[in-house]
Amino acid sequence: MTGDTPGAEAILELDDVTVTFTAGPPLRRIRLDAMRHVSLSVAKGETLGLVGESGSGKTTTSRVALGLHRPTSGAVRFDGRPFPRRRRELAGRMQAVLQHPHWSLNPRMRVGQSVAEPLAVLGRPVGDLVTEMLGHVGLEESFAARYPHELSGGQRQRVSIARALVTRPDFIVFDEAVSALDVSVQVQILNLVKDLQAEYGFSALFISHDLGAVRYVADRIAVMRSGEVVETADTATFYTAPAHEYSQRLLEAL
Amino acid sequence: MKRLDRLSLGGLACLLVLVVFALGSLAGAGGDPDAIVGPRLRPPGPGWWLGTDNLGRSMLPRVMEGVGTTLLLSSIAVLVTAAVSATFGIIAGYRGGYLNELVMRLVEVLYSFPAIVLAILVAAVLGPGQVAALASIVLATIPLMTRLVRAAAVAVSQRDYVTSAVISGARLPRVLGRHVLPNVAGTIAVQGTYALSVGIAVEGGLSFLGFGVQPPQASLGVLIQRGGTYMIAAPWLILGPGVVLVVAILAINVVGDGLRDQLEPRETRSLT
Amino acid sequence: MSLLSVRNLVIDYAGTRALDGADLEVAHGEKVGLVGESGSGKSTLGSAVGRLLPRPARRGGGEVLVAGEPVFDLPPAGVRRLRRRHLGFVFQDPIGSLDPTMRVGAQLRLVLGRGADVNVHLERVRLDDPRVARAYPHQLSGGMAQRVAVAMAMATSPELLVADEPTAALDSQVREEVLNVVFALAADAGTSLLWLSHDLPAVARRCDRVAVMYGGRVVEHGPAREVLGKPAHPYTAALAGSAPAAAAHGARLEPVPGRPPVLTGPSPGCAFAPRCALAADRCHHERPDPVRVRDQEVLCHRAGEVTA
Amino acid sequence: MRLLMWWSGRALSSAATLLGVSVLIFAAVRLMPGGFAETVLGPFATAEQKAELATRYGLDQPVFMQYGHWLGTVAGGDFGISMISRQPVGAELLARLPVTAELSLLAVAVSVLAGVPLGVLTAVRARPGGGGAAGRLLSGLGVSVPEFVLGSLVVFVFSRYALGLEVGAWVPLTQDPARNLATMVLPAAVLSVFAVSVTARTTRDAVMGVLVEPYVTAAVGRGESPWFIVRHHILRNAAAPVVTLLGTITAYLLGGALIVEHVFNLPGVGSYIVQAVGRRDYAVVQAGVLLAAGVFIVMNVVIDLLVGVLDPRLGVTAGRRS
Amino acid sequence: ATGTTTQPSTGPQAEVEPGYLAVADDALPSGGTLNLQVHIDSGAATGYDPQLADVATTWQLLSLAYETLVTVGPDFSVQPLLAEKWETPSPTEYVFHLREDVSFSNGRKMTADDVVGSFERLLASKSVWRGQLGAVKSVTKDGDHTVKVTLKEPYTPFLAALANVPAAVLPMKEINDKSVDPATTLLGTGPYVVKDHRQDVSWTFKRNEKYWAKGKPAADTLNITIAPEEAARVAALQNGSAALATLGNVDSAGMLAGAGDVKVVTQATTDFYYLMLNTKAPASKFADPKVRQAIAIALDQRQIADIALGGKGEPSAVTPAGLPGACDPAALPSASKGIDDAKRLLAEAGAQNLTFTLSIYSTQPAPAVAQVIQQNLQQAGITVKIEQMDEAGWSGKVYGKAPAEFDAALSWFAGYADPGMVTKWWNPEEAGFNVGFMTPDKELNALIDAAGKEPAGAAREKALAAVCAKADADAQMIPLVTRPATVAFRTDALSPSLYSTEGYGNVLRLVADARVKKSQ
Ligand SMILES: Nc1ncnc2c1ncn2[C@@H]1O[C@H](COP(=O)(O)OP(=O)(O)OP(=O)(O)O)[C@@H](O)[C@H]1O
Ligand SMILES: Nc1ncnc2c1ncn2[C@@H]1O[C@H](COP(=O)(O)OP(=O)(O)OP(=O)(O)O)[C@@H](O)[C@H]1O
Ligand SMILES: [Mg+2]
Ligand SMILES: [Mg+2]
Repeated sequence: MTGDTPGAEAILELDDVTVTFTAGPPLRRIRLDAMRHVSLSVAKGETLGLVGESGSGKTTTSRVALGLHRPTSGAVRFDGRPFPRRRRELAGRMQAVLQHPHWSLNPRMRVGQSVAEPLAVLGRPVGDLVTEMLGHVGLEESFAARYPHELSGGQRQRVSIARALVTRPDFIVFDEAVSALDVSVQVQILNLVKDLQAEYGFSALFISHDLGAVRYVADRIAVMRSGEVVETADTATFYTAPAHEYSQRLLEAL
Repeated sequence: MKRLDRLSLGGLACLLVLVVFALGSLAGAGGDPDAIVGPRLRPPGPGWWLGTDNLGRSMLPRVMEGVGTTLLLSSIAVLVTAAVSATFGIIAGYRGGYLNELVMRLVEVLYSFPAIVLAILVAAVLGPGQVAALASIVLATIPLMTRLVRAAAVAVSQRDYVTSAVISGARLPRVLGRHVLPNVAGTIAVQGTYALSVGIAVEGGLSFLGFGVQPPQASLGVLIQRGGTYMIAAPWLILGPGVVLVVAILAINVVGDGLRDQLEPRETRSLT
Repeated sequence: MSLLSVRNLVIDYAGTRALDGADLEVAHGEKVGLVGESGSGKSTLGSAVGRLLPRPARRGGGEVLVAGEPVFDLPPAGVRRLRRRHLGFVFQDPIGSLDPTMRVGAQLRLVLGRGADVNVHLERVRLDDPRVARAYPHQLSGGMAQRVAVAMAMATSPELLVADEPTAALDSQVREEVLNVVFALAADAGTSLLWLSHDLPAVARRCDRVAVMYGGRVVEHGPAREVLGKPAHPYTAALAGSAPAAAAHGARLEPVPGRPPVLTGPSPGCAFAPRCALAADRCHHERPDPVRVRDQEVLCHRAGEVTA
Repeated sequence: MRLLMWWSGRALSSAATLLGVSVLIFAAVRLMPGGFAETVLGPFATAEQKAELATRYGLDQPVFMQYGHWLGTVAGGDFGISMISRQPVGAELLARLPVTAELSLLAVAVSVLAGVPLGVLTAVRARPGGGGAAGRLLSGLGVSVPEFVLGSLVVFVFSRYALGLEVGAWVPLTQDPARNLATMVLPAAVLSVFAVSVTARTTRDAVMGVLVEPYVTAAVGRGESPWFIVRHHILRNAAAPVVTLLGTITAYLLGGALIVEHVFNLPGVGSYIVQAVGRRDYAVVQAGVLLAAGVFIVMNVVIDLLVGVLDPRLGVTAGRRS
Repeated sequence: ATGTTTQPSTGPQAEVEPGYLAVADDALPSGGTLNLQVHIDSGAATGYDPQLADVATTWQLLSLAYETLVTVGPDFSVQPLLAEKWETPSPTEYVFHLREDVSFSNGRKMTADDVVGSFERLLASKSVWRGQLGAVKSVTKDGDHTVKVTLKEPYTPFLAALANVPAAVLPMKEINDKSVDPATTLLGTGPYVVKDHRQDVSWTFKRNEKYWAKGKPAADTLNITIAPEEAARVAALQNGSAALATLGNVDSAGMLAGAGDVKVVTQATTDFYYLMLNTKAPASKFADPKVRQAIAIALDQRQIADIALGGKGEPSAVTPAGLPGACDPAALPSASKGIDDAKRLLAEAGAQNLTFTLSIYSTQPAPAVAQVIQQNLQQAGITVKIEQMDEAGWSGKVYGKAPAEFDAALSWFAGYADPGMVTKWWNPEEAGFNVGFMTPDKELNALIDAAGKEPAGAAREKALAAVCAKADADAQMIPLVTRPATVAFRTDALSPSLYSTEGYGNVLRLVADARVKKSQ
C-alpha cells in the first residue's frame, strides 16, 4: 500500500523511498532494508502520526525526512523541491525532537544556550524568546541557567522541545518525543504542539509507539512494519475502522 | 560553574608558584644562571643558596631558569599537540570514512615508534635544541591524544544534540566547535595533563641521552641529568631540580584530575 | 505491622530537595502504585527503600522501616542482609540492568547460587526458549531482558518488590506481557509490590492501593479505584484527567496547569498551592497535615471540597 | 568466516602501518646529520675508503632504490648487516629480544598486579567530586618521577648498599634463571612505576564508569557485598579500557626500556637501538624500530581480540543486535 | 691567557713509585678472573685490523692481543718489547734484534718475515700511522731475528711511533695465505686471546698460553663489559661486579667516596683538548689572524683545567704538557697578554661584537669545557653559542664537508709519546682530517718538519718551542688543557699496575701484570 497525496500542498514528500543498510566486514556485508518502497507525504499544517513496533523503520524514515540520510532509491522533496546541496538553506525551517532524553541536550551548554542555538545559527536576535519558550514548555525561567545533568528526564525533553520550536519552523519531526514523559507533561506538550501548530501552522511528523498519544495529535496516521508502510489513514477512520490486520492488532493492545 | 576541589587548587597554587619562580628568573632575580660565582660543588650557603654546580655556578638561578625552560617548552608542545590532535581527532571522528582511516593509519605509524626513539630521531634530524625537544614532545604525545579524542568524538557525534544542531542548519565549524569540541574537551584536558608530564619526561630523557636543550641553558631535565652523576658528592645538585620536577608533574596531574572531575561531572555510587 | 513504612522522609540532593517529608505504608502482600509527575520524587523514594540513593543524596530527616528495621541506621552488612531477605528491585532500563559481559544463565546462577535450575526461573517469567540462558543481554529484546531482570529480582522471593517504571522503555505490546509476569509472580510469592509508574489506567487496573506524589510528598494515598476515580486531592484530580489515551478523538485534555515545583528546602505550605484552583491563603504558608477523606489519606487543607 | 574476514582486515591495516613505519624510519635515518662515513670510519678516513664503504652497503644508490632493496630483503627475513659489528642484524636482534621482552613482561605484570587493585580500591572508595586525595597523590607521584631519575637512584642505592638485589651484573636467563631474575627485578620495577600509575588511574576511571551502571545498582539492590560485586560485575566490565591501555603501555614500555636498559646496562633491544642511532648504523636502527613497531602492532591485535572476548558487545564474533 | 683562577688545582696524583700510580703486588698469586668495565666498545667499519685502527679505544683493546717491537716506559722512554734490543748505526738506520721465543697465539713462531711484512703492509696501507713513522726508505731482514729499517731522513719520534698498536707485528704468513683476516680475527703475540665477543656488550679474553714472558699474564681470564652509562660502571664497582672501570666524570672520586674498597686514581695523559677555528668557511669570522689571536688570549686555560676538569688537567701547548721536551705553555706569546690586548686585537680586526657558534659533542666533559670557554670569551666581549650534538652528528659537521661549515669546534687529540708527534696534525696536508677547516701555514709546516729531524736535546726543545709559538700565533687550532683519565678499581679485588701518565690512551697497558685478589 502506498501513501495517498492529499489535496493540500505537501511540505514533505517521500516517493518510493528505499533505504538499505550495509553492515559488517567487507566481502561479507549484511544488507538490510530499513525502509522498503515507502511513499508518504505531509501536507502543510498537517500532523502525520507514524506508528509501528520497535525496529520497523520509524527513525530511519525520520532521518530521511530530515535529509540526514540519503535514500538508496526514491525521491524526497521538501516544499516541492529536492533537498538542497547545502543544508544551510533549510536552516531554521525544519527541526526535530529526538528519541533519547539523555543525549538530546549538549551537556556542556546551559539550557538557555541550547534553546537559543537554532536562533544563533540563523543569526537572529534571542531577546526574551528563550524565557518565553521555556515558559511554553512548563519550565521556570531559572532553568535557563541550568546544565542538563541538573534536570530530570522529563525536564530535559521539555527543553529540547523548546529548542525545536524556537525558530517557528515549517516542519518538525517528533521521534518518540513524549514517550519518556509523564502523562501530565505529555498532555502539556501535546497541547503545546497542537496550539503552536494552530498558531504557526507548521507540519509535523509525529513518531511514537504510543497509539494514544498519536491519536491525540495526529491528523493522519501511517503504520509501519518491517520497513514498509502497511496502512495510511485519517485518524478518525483509523481508530474506528483499521483496514490492515496488523493495525487491528495494534489497536487491541491500547 | 563548579569550583575545583581543594587538592586541585593546591596543585594550581604550586604551579603558580613555579611560574612566578620562572618569571623571576627572566627578570634576573637570583642572579645570572651562567655565571661562575664560586668554588665548584659547594653545599648551599650564602651567595649560593642552593649550592654550586660542577662549574661553580649558583644552582638557584639555574633551577629557576630550568623551571622556566621546562614548563615553557612542555606547555607549548602540549598546546601544539592539543591543537593538532583536537583538529584531526575531531574531524576524523565526526567525518569517518577515508579521512578517518588515513588519520588513524598515520597516528598508528607514529604510535608504533617508541616515544624516546622518535624523540632521538627528531633530535638527530633537526639537530638538538629547543625546537627538536618541542617537536619530539609533540610527536610523542600526538598519537595517544588523537586516538582518544577521535574515540570520544565518534561517540559524541552520534548524540542527539549533534543531530539536532545539524538539523537546525548549523555549519560544520559550529557543530564541531560548539558541540563536539566541548564534549571532548574533558578528554583533551586530561590527556593534556598526561601529555604535559610525558613532555617533561621526554625532555628529561632527551637531555639524559644528550639531545636536550643546549648548554649553558638549564632545563629540569639537564639539571637532573647532571645532578644524577653527583648524587653522593653533591646531592643538592639533584635535590633542588628533582623536587621541583616532581612537584611540577604532580601538580599538573592533580589539576588535570580535578579539571576532569569538573568538566565531566560524574555521579559516584557507593557499593554499600 | 506494615512491611514498609516511610515516615516523614526528607532527601536532599546538592541544592535540590527531592523528598520533603514523604510518608508511605505498604502492607504484606499489597500491590501499591506510586504515581506522580516527573520529578515528584518517585525514584528517590523507591531507591530510599533499599538505601540505594546515589552518592550526592543526603537524608535530611525521617526514617524508612522495612520489616521493622530502620534502613538508614543499619550498618552496611545489615542493609545487605535486609536487601537479600526482604527486598527486590526492577529498574527502567531493561538491558542496562543486566551485566553485559555475562550470559543470562550465568547471571541468574550467580543470584540463585550454584546448582540452581536456571530454566525453572526463566520459565516462571515465560521465557521458555532454552537459548535465552545462553544469550548475552544485548542479544535479547527489551521485553525479554526485563523479564530476566524480574526473574533475578524475584529469585529470592522477596517480601517487597520495588519496580521503578519497569515498562517505560518498552513497546506498548510488550508492556502488558511484562506487567502480567510481574504481577503473577508477586501474587504467587505473596510479595508486596511498590510499582512506580506514569500509567494511571494501568495502575488503576492492577493495584490495590495507590500513592500520589507531588513535590516530594505523598499527597494522596488510598485504594486505587477510589483515589483515581474519586480523587480527594486537587492534584490527583488534575492528573487523572490528563491521560491522552483516555481522551476521545478531537477532545482536548486539560493538563495540570503551571509548572511542577523545584524545591530547594522545605516547602512553606502546600507545594501544589501555586497551581491549585482551590488554593486558599493558608495553603501557601501552612504545611497540610494528613486528613482522612473517605478511604483516602490526603495532604490538603481543602480536601473535602474536591469534586472530581 | 567472519573471524577470517576480521583477520584479513587487520592484517591489511597492520601491513599498511608497518609500511608507513618503514618509510618513516628509512627517511628519518637518512635525514640524520653526520654521515655514516665520518662516524663509522672516523675523521682520518679518505674519500676512497668512504666510497668503498658506501658501495659495500649499497649506500651509493638512489635512496628509493635503497629503500626498495631493503624492503625486499626484510620481506625475505634478512634485516641486513650492521656496519659496526659486520654481523647480521637479525641474529643480534633476536639475541637481544629476550632481555627486552623479559623486562617488559615483568613490568606489565607488575603494573597489572599493582595498578588494577589500586585503581579498583580508589574508585570504590572515591568520594563525590573525584576525591581520594591520597590515592590521587600516590598515582600522581608515580607519573612524576621520570625513570632516568628513579633508575639512577636505584642503581646507586642498590650498588652502594647490599640490599639483596644486584645491579649492573646481568646474567642471561638461560645461564642462571634465579640470578637473572634477581638482576631484572629492579629494572622492571623502575620501568613499571609509571605504568602502575597509569594503570591505576585508568582502572579507577573505568570502575567509576561501571559503578553508575544500572546493573551495579541492581546488584547492590540484591544485597550483594561490595567485594562480590567487584569480582563478578565490575572487574570484567571495567577490563576493556584497562586491557586497551596495555597496548599503549607496551609502546611506552618499549621506549622506557630503552632508558632503563641504558641505565642498568642490560643488553636489550633498546640499548642496541640507542647505540646504533649514535653511530648511524642504519640497518640496525631500521630493523630495531621495525621490530618494535611489529611487536606493538601484534600486541594491539591481541588486545583487540581480548577486548572482544571480555565484552561480547564489541566482539568480532558477536552477533548483531536486532 | 688571562683571568683569575677560582680554585687552586689539586696538584698531581699521588704516586706509589716514580711514574706509577699503582704497582701490582708480585707476592700475590697469579690466576683468576679480572672483570673490567669500559664505556665504549671499539667499533669501526674497518674492523680490528691494528694498522687501520685510529682511535685510542681500539688501540687499547687490540693491545691485549698484539704487540709492537718496542714499548714506552713510565717516563716515556722507549723500551724493548718484541725487539730485545736495537742499534742506531746512523740517524736514519735502526737495526732491531728480535726475541727468539715469541710465538703467535696460534703457536707459530714469530719471524723477521712477519716484522718486515707488517712494516711493508703498513706502509702500503691507508693507515694514518704511516705519517707518524716518518719517511721510511726500506725495511729488510738480516737473518731470522734481525730487521733493519732505513729512513730517508732523520726522524726523532720514530721509535715512539713504533711503540703504538698500528705498528704491531702481524702474522703475515697467515694473512698472506688468507687463512686469517685481521679485520675480524685477533691473532697476535700479545698476552691474551679472544674467547668471545658480543658487539657493545662484552669481550672475553683468556690468557695466551704461548705467551713469551714468563709468569704473564697474571690473570687467566679478562671479562670486559661495555657500559656506556657512567652510573652503571660506578654501580658495578660498588657492588664488586667490576674490579676496575674507566670513568668519565672528573669528580668520580667524590662519587665513590665512602665506597669502602674502591680507589679512584686520575691518570694524567698527553691527550689534550683543542679549539678549532674554521678559517675555510666562506665569509669565515676567523679569517683575520688577529681575531684568532684575540680568542687565544682571552681563553683561560688554567680556569678550564680547574673548573671544567676539576683541577685534573694541565694547560698545554701544541706539544702535550707532561711529555719530556714539551714547551712551556706559560711561555707562549698569548699567555703573557691580557683581556685588554684581546679587545684591542678584536677592535683592530673590526670584530668587536664577535658572535660565533661552538660545535661540541655531548660527551662529558666537553660541554663543561665549552661553557667555561663561553664564560672566558665573554670577558672579551665575544658571544659564544654552544651547539651540542651527538658524536656522529658532530663528526659529520666537522669532518663531513670541505670546506667545513662549522664556526668553531671542540675536540681532543691523543698526545702520543713524543712531543713532536702530534705537532704533525698542525700541517693539514699531512693530517688530512683538517683540510676542510684549516688553512696551511708554510712557515709552521717548515718548523714542524725541522723539529722532527732534530735529535733529542736542547736544540730540539728550541725547535719545538718555535713550533709552539708559531702555532700559537696561527691559532687555527688552539691547544687548551690535557685530558685526564679517571680509573677506579677495587683494592680488595685487584692489584693493578698503572702509569702516572699515559701517551696512547691505553688504560689497560699493564693489565698483564695485574693480580687478582679474589674472583667474583
Ligand atoms: N546505521 C544503521 N546501520 C545498520 N542498520 C541500521 C542502522 N540504523 C538502523 N538500522 C536498522 O534498520 C532497522 C530500522 O531501524 P529504525 O531505527 O528506523 O527503527 P525504529 O522503528 O525507529 O525502532 P525503535 O522504535 O526501536 O526506535 C532496524 O532493524 C535497525 O537495526
Ligand atoms: N542525582 C541527582 N542530583 C541532583 N538532583 C537530582 C538527582 N536525581 C534526582 N534529582 C532531583 O530530585 C527530584 C526528584 O527526582 P526523581 O528522580 O526522584 O523523580 P521521579 O519522580 O522519579 O521522576 P521521573 O518520573 O522523571 O523518573 C527532581 O527534582 C530531580 O531533579
Ligand atoms: Mg526509533
Ligand atoms: Mg524516576
